[in-house]
Amino acid sequence: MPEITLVQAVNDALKEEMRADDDVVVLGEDVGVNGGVFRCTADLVDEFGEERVIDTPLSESGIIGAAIGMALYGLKPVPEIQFADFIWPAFDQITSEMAKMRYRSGGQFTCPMVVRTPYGGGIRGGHYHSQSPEAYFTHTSGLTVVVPSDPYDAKGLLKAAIRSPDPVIFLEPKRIYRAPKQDVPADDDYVVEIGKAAVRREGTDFTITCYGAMVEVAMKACALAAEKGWEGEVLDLRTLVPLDEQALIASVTKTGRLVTLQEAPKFSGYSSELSAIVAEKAIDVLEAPIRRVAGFDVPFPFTLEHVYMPHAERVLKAVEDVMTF
Amino acid sequence: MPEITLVQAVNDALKEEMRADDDVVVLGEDVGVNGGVFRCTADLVDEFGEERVIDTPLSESGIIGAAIGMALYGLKPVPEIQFADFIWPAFDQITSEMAKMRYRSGGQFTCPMVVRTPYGGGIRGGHYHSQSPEAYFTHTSGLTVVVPSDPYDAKGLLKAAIRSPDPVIFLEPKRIYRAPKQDVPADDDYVVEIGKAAVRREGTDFTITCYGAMVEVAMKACALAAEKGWEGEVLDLRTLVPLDEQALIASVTKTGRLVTLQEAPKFSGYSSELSAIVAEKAIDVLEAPIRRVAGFDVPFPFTLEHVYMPHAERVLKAVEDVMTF
Amino acid sequence: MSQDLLQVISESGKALKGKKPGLSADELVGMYRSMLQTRLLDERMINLQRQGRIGFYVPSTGEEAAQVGTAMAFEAQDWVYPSYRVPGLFLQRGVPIDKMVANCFGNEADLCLGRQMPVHYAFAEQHLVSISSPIGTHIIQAAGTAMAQKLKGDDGITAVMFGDGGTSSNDFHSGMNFAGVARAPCVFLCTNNQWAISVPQEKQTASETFAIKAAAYGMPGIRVDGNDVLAVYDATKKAAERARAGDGPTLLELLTYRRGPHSSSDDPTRYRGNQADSWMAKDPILRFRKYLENQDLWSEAQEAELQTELKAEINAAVKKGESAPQPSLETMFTDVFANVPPFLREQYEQLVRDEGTGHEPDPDAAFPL
Amino acid sequence: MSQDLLQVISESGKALKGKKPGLSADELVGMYRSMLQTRLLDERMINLQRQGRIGFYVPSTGEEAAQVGTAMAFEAQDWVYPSYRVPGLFLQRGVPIDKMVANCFGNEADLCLGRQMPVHYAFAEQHLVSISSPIGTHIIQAAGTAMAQKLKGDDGITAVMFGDGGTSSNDFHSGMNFAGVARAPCVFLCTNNQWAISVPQEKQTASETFAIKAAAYGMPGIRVDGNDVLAVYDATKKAAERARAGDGPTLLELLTYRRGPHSSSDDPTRYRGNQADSWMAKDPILRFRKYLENQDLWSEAQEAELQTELKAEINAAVKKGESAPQPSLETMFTDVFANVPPFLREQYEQLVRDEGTGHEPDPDAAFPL
Ligand SMILES: Cc1ncc(C[n+]2csc(CCOP(=O)(O)OP(=O)(O)O)c2C)c(N)n1
Ligand SMILES: Cc1ncc(C[n+]2csc(CCOP(=O)(O)OP(=O)(O)O)c2C)c(N)n1
Ligand SMILES: [Mg+2]
Ligand SMILES: [Mg+2]
Repeated sequence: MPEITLVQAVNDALKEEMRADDDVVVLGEDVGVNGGVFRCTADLVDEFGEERVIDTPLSESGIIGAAIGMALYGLKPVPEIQFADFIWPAFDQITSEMAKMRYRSGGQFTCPMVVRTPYGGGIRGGHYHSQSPEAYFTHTSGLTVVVPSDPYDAKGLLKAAIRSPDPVIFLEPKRIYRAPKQDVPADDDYVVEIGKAAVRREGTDFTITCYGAMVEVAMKACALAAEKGWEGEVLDLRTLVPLDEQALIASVTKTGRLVTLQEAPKFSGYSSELSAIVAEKAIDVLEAPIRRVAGFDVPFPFTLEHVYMPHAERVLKAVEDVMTF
Repeated sequence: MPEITLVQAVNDALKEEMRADDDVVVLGEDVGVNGGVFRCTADLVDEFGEERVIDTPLSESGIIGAAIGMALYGLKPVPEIQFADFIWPAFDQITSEMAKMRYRSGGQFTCPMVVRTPYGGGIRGGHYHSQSPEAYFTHTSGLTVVVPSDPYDAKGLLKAAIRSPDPVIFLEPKRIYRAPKQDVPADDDYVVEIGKAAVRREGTDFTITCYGAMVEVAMKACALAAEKGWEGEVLDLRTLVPLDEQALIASVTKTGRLVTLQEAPKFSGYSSELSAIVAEKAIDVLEAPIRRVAGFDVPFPFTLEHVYMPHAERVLKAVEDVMTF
Repeated sequence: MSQDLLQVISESGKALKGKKPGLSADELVGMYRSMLQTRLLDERMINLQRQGRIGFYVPSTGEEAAQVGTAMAFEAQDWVYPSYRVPGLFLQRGVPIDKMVANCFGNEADLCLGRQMPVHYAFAEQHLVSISSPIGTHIIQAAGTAMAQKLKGDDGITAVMFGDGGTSSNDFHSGMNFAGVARAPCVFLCTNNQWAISVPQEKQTASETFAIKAAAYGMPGIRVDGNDVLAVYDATKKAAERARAGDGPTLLELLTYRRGPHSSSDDPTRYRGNQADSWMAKDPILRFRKYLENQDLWSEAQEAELQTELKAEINAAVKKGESAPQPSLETMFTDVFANVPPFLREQYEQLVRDEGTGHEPDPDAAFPL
Repeated sequence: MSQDLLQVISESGKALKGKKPGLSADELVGMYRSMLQTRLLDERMINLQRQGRIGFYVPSTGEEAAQVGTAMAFEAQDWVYPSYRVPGLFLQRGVPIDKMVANCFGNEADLCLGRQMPVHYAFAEQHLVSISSPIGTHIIQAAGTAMAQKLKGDDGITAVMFGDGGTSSNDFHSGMNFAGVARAPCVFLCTNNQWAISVPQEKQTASETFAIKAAAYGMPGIRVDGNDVLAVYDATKKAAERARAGDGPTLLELLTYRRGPHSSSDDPTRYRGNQADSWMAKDPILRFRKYLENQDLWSEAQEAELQTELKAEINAAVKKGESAPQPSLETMFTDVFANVPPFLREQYEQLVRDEGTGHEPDPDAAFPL
């Protein structure tokens, strides 16, 4: 198995699916000869031509709207939004159209497509190259929302997403686009099932939920906690919708303590849903309050990014809170 | 004090503020001679002229974007989005621009403006004339989010919103636009403070959080519960951001049981934040799981709307759950 | 707004010199049939709405030529993105009228399973794409479908219908721009009925005409008398042929007038006087009927017979539509995803457990716009 | 793309027959100063970026005429919405260079308090509105400001700068449309540098020129040689006067070329050969310098002196910018709202309690685009 980065994993997944299925097309800004500003679509235009790897005009609603029209006709478009922060002009197409098409037409028209976009902080991108918008999508009925945390999953989940009959929002944690490398199957049939969380570290004392670039942070925090004699379980959600609720409840039932971790601002964030589910369905197993570690409720800053971003020591504080409650 | 509807309360608030301050302007689709499709801006154009009551082209990003440009220059625009379901084309202007302007410019430029829009179900409007989008806004740092539940508050809160130095999303529950009427002060100085919840019914056994048209439903549910000997407290949040957290914690501390109520789909909805706050800060006062009553996680239906919408009997079931846990 | 209008029939129903319809007698009569059917359906549905038997309706009286003339220009394999104000396009394209009526009742026979408001049709079999309420969103989707047709080397083209108000939408801009750059086989059909609810065209745009907007996207823009069904057909056919030949997209402006209210919830007397009256005389159905009569293709007797037939058909459809039951409770939870995921199944099961399946409709609810 | 280009100076720096700049010698030399200052600042900042001393930069080499010529045409009371590629506009409009450099360091002296990436300036004193990254959003805001100026009866006008790529954005469409309908005093300035990152203008639009897009909004569109600072000034001044006189908006296309990379993160060799080379000869600064020399307004000695002066000024600004401390921790929580609400105060206090205030910058972080 080749050792590759997350960028390469995305690129490989696209190549394999495009080879296997002529209906798969890629479109977006700078995805053609430039190969994407992060190189996720590198070389695709050479192999598949300008008809299937389309450099579009500068319009996100255009990209998603055109992709919807393609999907309705039977193609499987994989549009790229250059940065998740620029997805808002397309939000109407996503929420009003893509997400509701199957439902509103009684299943007559469907939108099998994957909206890929790099998201998250850690690259000194300031307000508009750093945001984590997952909560907006997870509240939108009809969308599948996937966030890989390493090259292995990125490839397998993207391939599964492209084969899905439903529209998928595929959020790529750009902070870990290039590191660390990982062995990833080169097998065409290799996919990672959508809707299943992964236990990245087993533990008995507390659970940390996380996804994307925060998985690494959670792992580090658990290493620090272990020094204090507390064994944490790290649950990488991987798919935010549909959530692997069973895995969540099982882990919290086992540990009795929950810390949720996300980069996005805290208020009304995705992790609040996890708290709500546990408070609704498993409150009796809790031995401590549910602590949330998240971005602050401010626009993503530039110079103070390193303060903004959740880091292992901050997570450890939360772990201490729940362990010493 | 005159007895008026919520529509009239909005209209009165606009008139009073426009009389008091020449910088207040109204813009949107059909707000002029037509007086708004719900009549909220009726007669304004007669009194204030076409320059201050502007019928715009059919573009929501245009309406909000132009309003931002006016606000930056010193006006106090009150744009209307005809239905909240049509706000998405403007979502980029709202999240990327309006919400972040003060922060990103170091306070040099600000957007004092109020985005008014009717929201919510109960009028047989189907997918696109019924949705409750509050969660998308409450997750966006920089936005104040206000939802009145009766004419009295509608007028007082809208006047306060127009005087606020910050951008406000003002969601008007269209189901109760015309009923019931209420005595509302005609006094120019009358405002209702933003950021304060109201206890609509005192109770000792459980708390229901709600806002907008759901307040009425919560009240009915409490009446039903009272027949069973359970006294509910109804907390009308009124302002979703900044949340009156003290009032929430105080009520739950008093009752020990929480049912959250919203029309919007449940998953990643606003009420999940309430659960998360309580599970983080007041879990030890809870005597039962936190039950959420909300819309189902499907696009808003047409024929089956009456099944979709939370009603008092459904809330009562949740109350039974927490009372008999 | 200036610029010449393309016409084939004079306003008094005479064939204009040198203009040929290029259609057989049967085809011409068929088009007349669809136009009349549209008008009668309109009248009946508005009536039902006033009686509270359906919740909402969008009349299109006076705009029938723009609907039927365009529809006639497309082939079976073509894809069409309709607007909410084109029932005649559906009828001319062969959609069974009872299926349209079922949609207005939102019953279990509605192909959309009562999930949307009336007139938000979707008919996959006829390649008539699902209508939604947000204005303009389908314009860029049409461009995408046309790009897909080109990419696949298929013979079909795509057409999209929208109003004067729709040209202000974001997706008009991206749709026109994407199609222009891709030279996609797409026909953009702007029905300029001069109003967007209460907003007149002068407040919608300062451009001289709507057709001229094509220049911004490197495609031809043509202004057509939208009350002349043969002019509409002719211009649309040429644009469709141009697209099919690989020569790229075209924008047509079909000039007409919205004679009725915007919808069953609208009261146009609030914002315009009796301007509509002057357009009564320009009725597209009357004009076409006179033309057919002038060509000896139509008679008073035929008219009477057709009216009777069409009304009976509509009556039958209404009867059927009104008596059909509402969609089952499960349909609220299916089709959100291809398969119902566990969390939705749980919501459904809890609902049935707590409340049973016998939810009666709410008689008080009514759509206010 | 066809259509004539407006010029005042020939490509070889000669005054074209019958064209007068309408500016004093001091003003002309002042413009030259701003152009050179822009170029030198550019070179220095790119250098700093390469050395890792600032995180990001957007060069504008070759586009100085479009920045300075436009800026010269506005009055102090006018409002300008800049793009991220117009440092010369800031300089010509009187923004202190050390304030711009402070922004690039994101230090506590930055008026934006280090909250945005470099070059995302905001200078309220000069009515230079806050720049954000999303392309096009400011175009409709400019229309709104112009509408406000008209409504208040103020003398000012509004100008807005954007690129060829920006014309595809939603907010270009609404901005042009709103301003057209309102006859707002707005000047739309499209710097067509022929590229949007790697996307060439032919893939951006099929329209014949960018100027022609004005027709879709009922306003004049004029194509200008964007490397001719006096042509840019002349056209902008006329458009501004037209707006000020109440005659409505104008669209100008300023044709130039993006000679460098899109930004410090971009490698243009990936998508274009050495096309840029042919534009080296058309350098706007050289062209204007030749013109000034031809008019006996400039000499080799003056040039040397000015270069020395400007470099020293930049050096001083960099020194000051680099040594200033980063913004305080509180600044992360202020200005979200006019007043810090309790829940943000709580977040701040918890942060200080748990982690203190001594957060050192992360040396590994770098902006990849
Ligand atoms: C995005 C959006 N904004 C507002 C509305 C409300 N609305 C429904 S129809 C309409 C006017 C449309 O006018 P036009 O495009 O000319 O079509 P017409 O109704 O005249 O056929 C408006 C404003 C909507 N449906 N979608
Ligand atoms: C809405 C949005 N989409 C994508 C981007 C990424 N992006 C930054 S600059 C740029 C190209 C802009 O080209 P143009 O408007 O011609 O201006 P130029 O850079 O040439 O000055 C792109 C695609 C963005 N900033 N905003
Ligand atoms: Mg219209
Ligand atoms: Mg450019």
